[in-house]
Amino acid sequence: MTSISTSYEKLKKFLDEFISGNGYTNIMTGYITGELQFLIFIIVLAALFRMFSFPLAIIMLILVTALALYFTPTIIGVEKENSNDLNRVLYWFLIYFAIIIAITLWGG
Amino acid sequence: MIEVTIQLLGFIAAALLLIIGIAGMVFLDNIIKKIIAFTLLSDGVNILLVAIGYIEGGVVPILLPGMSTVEFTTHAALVFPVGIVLTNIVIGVSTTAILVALAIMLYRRYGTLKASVVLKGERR
Amino acid sequence: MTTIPSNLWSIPLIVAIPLLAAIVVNALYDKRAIRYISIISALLTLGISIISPYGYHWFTGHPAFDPTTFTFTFDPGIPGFRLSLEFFFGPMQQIMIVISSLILVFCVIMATSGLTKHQGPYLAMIFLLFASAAIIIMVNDLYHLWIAVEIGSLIVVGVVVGSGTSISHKAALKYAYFSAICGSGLAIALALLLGITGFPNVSDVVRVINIFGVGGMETILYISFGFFILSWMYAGGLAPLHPLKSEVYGASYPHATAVLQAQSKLMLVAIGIIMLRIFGTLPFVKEVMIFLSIITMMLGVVIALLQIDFRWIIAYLIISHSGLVTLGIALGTKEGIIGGIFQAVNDIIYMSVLLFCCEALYYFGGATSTRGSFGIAKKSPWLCAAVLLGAFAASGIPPFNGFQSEIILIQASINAGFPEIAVIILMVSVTTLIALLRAIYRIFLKPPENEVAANAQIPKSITIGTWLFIILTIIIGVYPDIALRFIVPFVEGGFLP
Amino acid sequence: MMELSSSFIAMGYIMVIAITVGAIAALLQKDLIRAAFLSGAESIALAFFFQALLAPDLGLTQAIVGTVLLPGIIILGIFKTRRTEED
Repeated sequence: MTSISTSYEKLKKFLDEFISGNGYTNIMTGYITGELQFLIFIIVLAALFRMFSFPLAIIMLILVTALALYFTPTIIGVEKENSNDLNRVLYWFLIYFAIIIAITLWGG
Repeated sequence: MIEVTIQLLGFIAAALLLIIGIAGMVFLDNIIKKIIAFTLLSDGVNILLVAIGYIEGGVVPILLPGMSTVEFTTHAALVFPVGIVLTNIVIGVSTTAILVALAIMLYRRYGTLKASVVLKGERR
Repeated sequence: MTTIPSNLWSIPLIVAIPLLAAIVVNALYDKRAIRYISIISALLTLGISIISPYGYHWFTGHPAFDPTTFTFTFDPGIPGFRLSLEFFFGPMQQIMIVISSLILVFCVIMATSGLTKHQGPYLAMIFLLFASAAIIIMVNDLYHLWIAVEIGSLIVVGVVVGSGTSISHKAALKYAYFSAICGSGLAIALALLLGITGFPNVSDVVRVINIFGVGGMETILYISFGFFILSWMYAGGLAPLHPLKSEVYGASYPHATAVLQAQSKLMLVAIGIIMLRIFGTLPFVKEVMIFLSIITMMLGVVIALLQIDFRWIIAYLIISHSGLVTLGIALGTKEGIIGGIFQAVNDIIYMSVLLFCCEALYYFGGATSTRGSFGIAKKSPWLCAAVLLGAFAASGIPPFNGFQSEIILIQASINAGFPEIAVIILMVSVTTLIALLRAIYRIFLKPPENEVAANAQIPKSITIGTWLFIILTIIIGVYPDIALRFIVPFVEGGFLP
Repeated sequence: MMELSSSFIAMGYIMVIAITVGAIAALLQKDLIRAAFLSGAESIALAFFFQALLAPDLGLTQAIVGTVLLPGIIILGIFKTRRTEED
């Protein structure tokens, strides 16, 4: 986990790149909106964990907020993960099959 | 110790074929190889379905002359999986044909059959 | 209560007319007559689905077995075990099929009015796509469910290939590849359910599970659910398999995408309700479905913000809004299911408006990129008005239909005890507006920098289609009962009358 | 009866081994035509297995489709593209 000063530096660097114009392409508004939306989505999603247990949800919320702020800008990673590369989709697919096999073995 | 029956062997063959097929589809790079792996996967599903319908000591589900209805209904293997599998074989053939046709089209454009080159994600 | 017809004449016709049209159109290949034949058969399908009564049709014609009296019966009112393959045409099925055949009519007219040349096989694919959608919404047995999913995905591949660029070939190959895996998975799920219960009919499966229990077979039921979810994800384009479906939407012609998205919404509703009926009593099932739909909404709308092409923005928004549809079904309450199905109807309508406007942009030389600015508002102000109204409808602004279904969904999620989901739905609708307006501003409203075709003639069919669907959005938005009176009886009646 | 079922099981073992070996060998070939033929051989074993699992009609269908039609389609594709796998 990072201290406040380094996360401040990260945020400043991120903003500087936006302002100086060599951060992203010509659709900066889309990127900034997407970034903010994604962070808030993740935080709300973490809050939804109270469906399983309430204390776990609070821990999740704090953890996810800290991690999301640490890893900003996350949108680049999101975009990369959402590429339509066959191998990337197959990766999710393999994880899914692993879950099904795990259920099988766990249930006996 | 589990008693070995032909049904259990069917399940084992199905599991092996499913694992080999999935592994081939995911890890092999050549598109034609991926298609062959798909036919193996489809075979695995077929044999799983037929093995579920198998009855130990049963008979082929065809009403032969001289067989009473009660004997037939208690001993015949399930017919419904056979219907599914027959459809699955036909669908498998058509899927394979479509996949091969698309592979030919993409080969003409890109000059290679490597999935990691042809089917790479693009930044839009 | 009036008697329900047990061998309805219209169900085979709704399936058979598109199939016959596909065969005829494919055989004619390049003749002019295919235009008239295809339009007439699309209109016939629309008419039959409007005037048809409600009822069952049993293929293979075997009667039901009544376990209480040990007799065979054709009466649908008796909860017996069906031995044949069952189709049901009810109010929900009616509104879904009417809306999608309306889209089919306009899609066929647009496809034949001159973008491509060899359109016989292409039109055949579109008809088969509609047929698979109609089958899957009416189906009540697992065998036809699986057939429709398999055939439907192969046909999607065919439609995408019809667009004929290299990116659509790639999208088609990927989709076909996954259809192979996921179709096999659905077959396994079906086989496991068959092994547990011994019946292919969905109502019988539900009845057997409710009466006799699963008796230590929960694990097998969970595995079956896992494979069902897999086919749900890929047939409807849910996360994390959504890149496949969004690529399919973006790579095909917009008029074909209109039918494609209608088909995948119908698939989502049909498979979702069947899953809810079979597995709804198991723990963790609804939670898994809710998480899937929330992640789909979120990723779809965020990725839509990053796109630089109007087609791809719409493609990802369709993904995101199918998350809304599944959310309603996944909540599992009556209100939620009403909201989900209503959202599916509204979604099909307003996305068609946007897609038809996108099709019109092709007549300005394909000016769909947000990199340039084309100033199309000056050349065609009515098109600009239409796309703005479509964007407002998509983002749930009050006089339009998106608002009505989203308010039901929000209320349902609050009543189910998840206010966070309500927040997410609101954010999705706002972000939809941002993503669309960004593209609309660049393409339509900004003063032109790039040259486009000076006086392009938009075909009348596109204009009529767009405005007809806009009027539909407003009518349903003002009087939601028009659509709700089809959907509510379906849900209140315990899914089947 | 006992004799028959035990010989069936022995056949089943052979078929499982044949299917597995055929499948793995088909996927490990560098020469794609050989891979297509090996998948056909795997299909023959599968057809016999269907016979043992009380589905003789499926055995016939699988024998025709799996050994003639599918390898035929794949070989057609290989002739239109290239025969060996590139590195």
